Amino acid sequence: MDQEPRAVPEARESLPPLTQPSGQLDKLAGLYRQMFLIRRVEEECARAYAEGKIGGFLHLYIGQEAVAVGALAALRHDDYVMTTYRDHGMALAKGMSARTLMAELWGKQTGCSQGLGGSMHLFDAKNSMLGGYGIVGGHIPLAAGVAFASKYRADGKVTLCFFGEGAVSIGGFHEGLSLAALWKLPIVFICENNEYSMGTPLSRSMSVEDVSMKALGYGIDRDRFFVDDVLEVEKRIGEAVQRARELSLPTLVEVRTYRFRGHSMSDPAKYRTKDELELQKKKDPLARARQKLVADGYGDARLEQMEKEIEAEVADAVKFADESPEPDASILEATTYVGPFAS
Amino acid sequence: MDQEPRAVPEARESLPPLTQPSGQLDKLAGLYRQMFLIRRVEEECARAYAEGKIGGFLHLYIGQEAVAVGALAALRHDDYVMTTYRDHGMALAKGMSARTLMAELWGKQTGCSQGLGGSMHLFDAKNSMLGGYGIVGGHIPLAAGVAFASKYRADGKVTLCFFGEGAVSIGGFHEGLSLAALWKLPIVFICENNEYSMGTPLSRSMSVEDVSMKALGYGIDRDRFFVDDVLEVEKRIGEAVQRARELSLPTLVEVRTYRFRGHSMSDPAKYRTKDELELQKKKDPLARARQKLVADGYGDARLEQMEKEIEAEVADAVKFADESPEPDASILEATTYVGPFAS
Amino acid sequence: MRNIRFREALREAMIEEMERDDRVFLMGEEVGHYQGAYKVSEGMLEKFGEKRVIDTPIAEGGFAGIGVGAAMVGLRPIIEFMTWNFSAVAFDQILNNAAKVRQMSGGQLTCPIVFRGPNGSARQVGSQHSHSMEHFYATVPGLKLVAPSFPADAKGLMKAAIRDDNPVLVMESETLYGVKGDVPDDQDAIPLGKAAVVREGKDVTIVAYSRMTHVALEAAAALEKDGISAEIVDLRSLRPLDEDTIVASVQKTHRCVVVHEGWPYGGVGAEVSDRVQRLAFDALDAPILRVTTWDVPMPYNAKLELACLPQPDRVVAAVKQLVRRAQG
Amino acid sequence: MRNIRFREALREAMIEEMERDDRVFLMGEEVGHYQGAYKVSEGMLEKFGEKRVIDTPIAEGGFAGIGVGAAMVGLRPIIEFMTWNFSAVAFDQILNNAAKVRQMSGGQLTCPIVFRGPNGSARQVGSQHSHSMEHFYATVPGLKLVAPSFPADAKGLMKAAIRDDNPVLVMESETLYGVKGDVPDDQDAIPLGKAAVVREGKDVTIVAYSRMTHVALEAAAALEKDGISAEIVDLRSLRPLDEDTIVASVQKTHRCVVVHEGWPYGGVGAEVSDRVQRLAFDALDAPILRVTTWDVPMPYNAKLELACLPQPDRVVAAVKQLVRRAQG
Ligand SMILES: Cc1ncc(C[n+]2csc(CCOP(=O)(O)OP(=O)(O)O)c2C)c(N)n1
Ligand SMILES: Cc1ncc(C[n+]2csc(CCOP(=O)(O)OP(=O)(O)O)c2C)c(N)n1
Ligand SMILES: [Mg+2]
Ligand SMILES: [Mg+2]
Repeated sequence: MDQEPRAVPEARESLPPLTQPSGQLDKLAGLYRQMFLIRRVEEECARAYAEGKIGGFLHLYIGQEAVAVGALAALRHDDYVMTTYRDHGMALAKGMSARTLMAELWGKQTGCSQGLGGSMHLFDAKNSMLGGYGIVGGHIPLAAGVAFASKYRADGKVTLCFFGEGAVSIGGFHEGLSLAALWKLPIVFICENNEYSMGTPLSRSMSVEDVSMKALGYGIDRDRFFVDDVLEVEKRIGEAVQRARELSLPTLVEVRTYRFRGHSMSDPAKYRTKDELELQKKKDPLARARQKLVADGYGDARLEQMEKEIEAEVADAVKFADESPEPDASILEATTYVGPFAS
Repeated sequence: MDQEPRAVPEARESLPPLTQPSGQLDKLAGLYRQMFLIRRVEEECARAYAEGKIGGFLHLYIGQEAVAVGALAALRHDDYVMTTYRDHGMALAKGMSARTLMAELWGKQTGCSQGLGGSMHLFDAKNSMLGGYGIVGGHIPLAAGVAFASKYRADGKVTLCFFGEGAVSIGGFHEGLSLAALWKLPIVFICENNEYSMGTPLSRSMSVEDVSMKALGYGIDRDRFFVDDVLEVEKRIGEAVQRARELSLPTLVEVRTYRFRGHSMSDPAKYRTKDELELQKKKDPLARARQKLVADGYGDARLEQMEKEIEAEVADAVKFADESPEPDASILEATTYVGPFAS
Repeated sequence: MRNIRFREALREAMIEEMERDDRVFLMGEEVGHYQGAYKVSEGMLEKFGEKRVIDTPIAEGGFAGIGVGAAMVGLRPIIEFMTWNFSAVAFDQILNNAAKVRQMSGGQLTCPIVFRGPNGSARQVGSQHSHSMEHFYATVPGLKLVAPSFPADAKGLMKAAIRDDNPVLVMESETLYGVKGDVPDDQDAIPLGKAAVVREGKDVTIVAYSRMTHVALEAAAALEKDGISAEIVDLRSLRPLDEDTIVASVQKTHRCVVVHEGWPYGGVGAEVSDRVQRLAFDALDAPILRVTTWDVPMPYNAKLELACLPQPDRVVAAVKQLVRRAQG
Repeated sequence: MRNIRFREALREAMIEEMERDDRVFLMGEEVGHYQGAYKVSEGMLEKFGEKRVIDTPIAEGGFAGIGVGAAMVGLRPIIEFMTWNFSAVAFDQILNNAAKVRQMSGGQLTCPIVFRGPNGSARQVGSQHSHSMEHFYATVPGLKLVAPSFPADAKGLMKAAIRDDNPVLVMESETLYGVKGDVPDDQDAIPLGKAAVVREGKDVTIVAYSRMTHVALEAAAALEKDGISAEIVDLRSLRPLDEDTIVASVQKTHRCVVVHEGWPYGGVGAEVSDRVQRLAFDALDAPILRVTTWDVPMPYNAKLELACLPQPDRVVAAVKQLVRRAQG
């Protein structure tokens, strides 16, 4: 899969409204391309789920793409990422191909985890995507451990750890942040606050809705913003990444975002009104980025060409996933233990 | 055992230095009596441990007595208390007799838990002392549950939950506080910050030494003070108790204290200097209370009489524990299950 | 007699017990406004209000502990784990507090609490969401544990669990929630610790519970075609374990196969095997065999998942191995 | 050959492996400045510095997770639990991350980590501090688990554990730390998964591990006086479990007693029992018996604690029951 390489954080200057040097425009186009890819891949996944090609849980990231794309744009290629079961966007933004992702969701041997992990557990070692995890909060200490390793080896890498606002109530969040703060680990904790944890709105899950306030108790830096503009995400996360890389200091960043779909495919999302959803959809950062590109003169034709390419990429990935073989039971033992099986 | 009933919180006014109405003096004397009892019971326990009469772990509270005594003075008799394995002071201050406590430590059937629990697990249901617990942080959610029950039943009771500063890093602390804050439970969380968790000083266990700062992340009230004066402890905890009782709001209170002995009997406490220890001993709240009583005219004779009574009480308790029978194995099944054994 | 679903039976039990005793409440993630992740508690919030049907944040250790604390002072909580998998983060609360508070207090306090939720595999939910957690809990004295297979048992055992003064773990199954069965109109509590012979037979005893009882029934039907008569003991309760019923059956059939979800090492199946060989040694014509989930983390791929899980054909093969052995 | 203590053997293994491979580090509560709660890591901070001997706050779930994360990207952590009891709050990290990361990533990542610490009862430390945690972990595929009985094995197995590319749990015993034994000067890694016959005999096979091997040896000495010759298989490794050595021994002796700490329901003992009856069915003259901790939370009282724990006389009684049965 040839996927446009992620833009590298170059300049830290704040961006003036809409007249930008063409470098910035190309960059935005690159980020838009990634967001659009994620959106389209997931829309096809939803369809495939309905057709029974995908099983188990499927948690779509639709609406939140600007978080993964913006945040990961602030990274170097070998920086690490860990996230939850809502991991498609993260995997694609980190460089996994649509083919590899879809094959995994289809349970195929050509998937990133040979069809063993499925939607919730996307791993891509060569792109330093260290996985999607199913136990809420359980990966937060793991991510601190990855950052610990970077500090131990002084390899200059930064770890981004993503989680939902639902994870803030659980012990793993606290222990991960406590230790990262105490040991000054090069990590950015990014809470994707999409207003709901399953059917539970913020007001019924947290006594303080401002998640970033938790940082005060650990004595670490914090940031908090609404995700409207993918470039703003890159900039804000970029500051935290820089703090991690240069000062080896952790940051807690709360990004306010919104998911357009239910929690997972089985959730009709009755806990919110249509109006609420429609209002949020009007603020879709993906659409916003496209409007910006158009307004800024990137050119409709180029955009449509890009979108056509992506349609082709996605169609190719679906075909690839459809046609790939299923894994054989013989892989089970070898993926349980390195070396001889231990029973 | 006839133990002086705990003083009841009457007035909220701040105390002028050392000229007090005799009611206050009697009250201080009552608190001093409790602190002295705890100190003497534990000194005898240390001796008994050396003699092999007590086994397992023995965590002494010596130096911290003013916390238990002051805090519990702010309670009604049927308010609840839960604490850690360092629980002798709490049990005595809540009304357990020295006999019952020592018999338990001696592993005797007449002990509060029939010799099954030992030093770390002192329970006294009739005095609403809901136990000492061995897993750091594990009892914090339990205490929130007790407070939950009070709110559920609207019984007007308050729960005090004590823990060391070492517990602040663990998940149970966070989950207990989160839920108590969200559900506005009538509870006071009291962190007894004695500067060490086993051999680890504050600087190596927490990124923010001010434990009370954690309250900001939960949006609950907080307080923080040095424990010098047992009456001050009663007053400050009393404010939080009132908030719990009247407004059903939790508070996090950090009290700075110090333990004069090692973490447990097997700890030589090499991690601190003699000078540090001596300095702290000079500030012993127990001695301070005695000095105050003397200076305030409570009368040496009365004090000595009181102390003599306590010596007798402790000697009696030792004798009682020595002479009590050991439990029989027949109690094991009935203390595992209510009703028929389930195997 | 009514023909209702497993989830309805559970719900009826909870509702009836909550109507009977206002110390009983239900707490867990999404049990209220969302109507239950698997709709077991549908309508209960509307019926009992937010005081007694309580949605929690994601903090299993915290709310399990809150349940234990509330039980210690006399309430009777029902704590729902959205699935038992998530109880792994509450493991300490169950092991160290729920199971021990009576003993540590020398019998002064009790802990009348129910922990419940779906257990075992669902479908393609992967290795972190497919644990058979009974193997971790049945070993702990101080706990009781039931795993019903049919709606009537689900209702009766749930009622008994709620009325019991000890901590009782009720392990349900997502894949059984929709299964229907006859439930007597006046279904009352069913005593914990009694297995049921759900099929009589003479050649082999198949011991199973929860979803695997249904697998055993399928296997028995297939075996019957081959002239092999299988008796099925549905354990219903894993602790206490009704060894009398198991042993009586094996005394009759002389052969035993244990079928359960979950990994083979240790666990409930090994315990059954150990008891049978010890208590019915002379009656056994062949070794006890176990049919379990394969000894690997559960794969996502549908075919591999099916292969990992005990299926009727694997049960049939195990039984035939025993029968052949005894003949040969 | 040197005669050294169990704790020294463990320490030597860690030191040698840390000298050999700078990706290895030791992390846990009080392992550094305090020199280890049980002095296993004494002197290691001074030798390796704070970078590689790391004191942690009390957050087992957190630092177990940190270890797993660090292992995933190529370090080789040794995570000490002050005692295995406290791993209950880290249960999810071990079950869901350490044991699964290889599988979830389809083999892309590995988790070369050692979790270690004292396990089982100490003396009168009560019900929350006396768990035999091996019964919870040995059942989990993806993990390996060793529980040595002698200093030489402790050293050799610890070295093997550190070099292994899988998560390995090393379960020590506080009551063995002071025990001395001969350790070869060049003691190298001992392959995981090999049991040792530590005493030859012909009348009965006693299977044991960790401290219970010593109890079995005492029992065997007593039995010898009564003319009964016991063979002792010291498992050393609980997963992988060396069923060949166990079965070979039972084929010879025709009787088997399993001795372990921890509750009787399920666990390692039931697994051994299940395998023996399955793999050596025809060789057995009598049922397999188990001698375990009583099925109750551990009491504080010294005499009751002793009564709860397996003692030589209970092992002797079990063996005699088997011998009598076979004779009668
Ligand atoms: C420990 C644990 N408890 C419960 C669950 C079930 N669960 C999965 S996702 C989820 C909601 C999480 O919400 P949030 O953290 O806000 O993330 P979002 O789904 O909104 O991205 C719940 C309750 C789980 N996976 N792990
Ligand atoms: C979960 C857990 N981890 C470790 C321990 C061992 N341990 C017992 S007390 C203690 C130190 C606690 O220090 P702190 O909370 O400050 O209380 P203090 O002893 O000073 O009163 C430790 C590490 C434990 N009991 N539980
Ligand atoms: Mg959310
Ligand atoms: Mg302390």
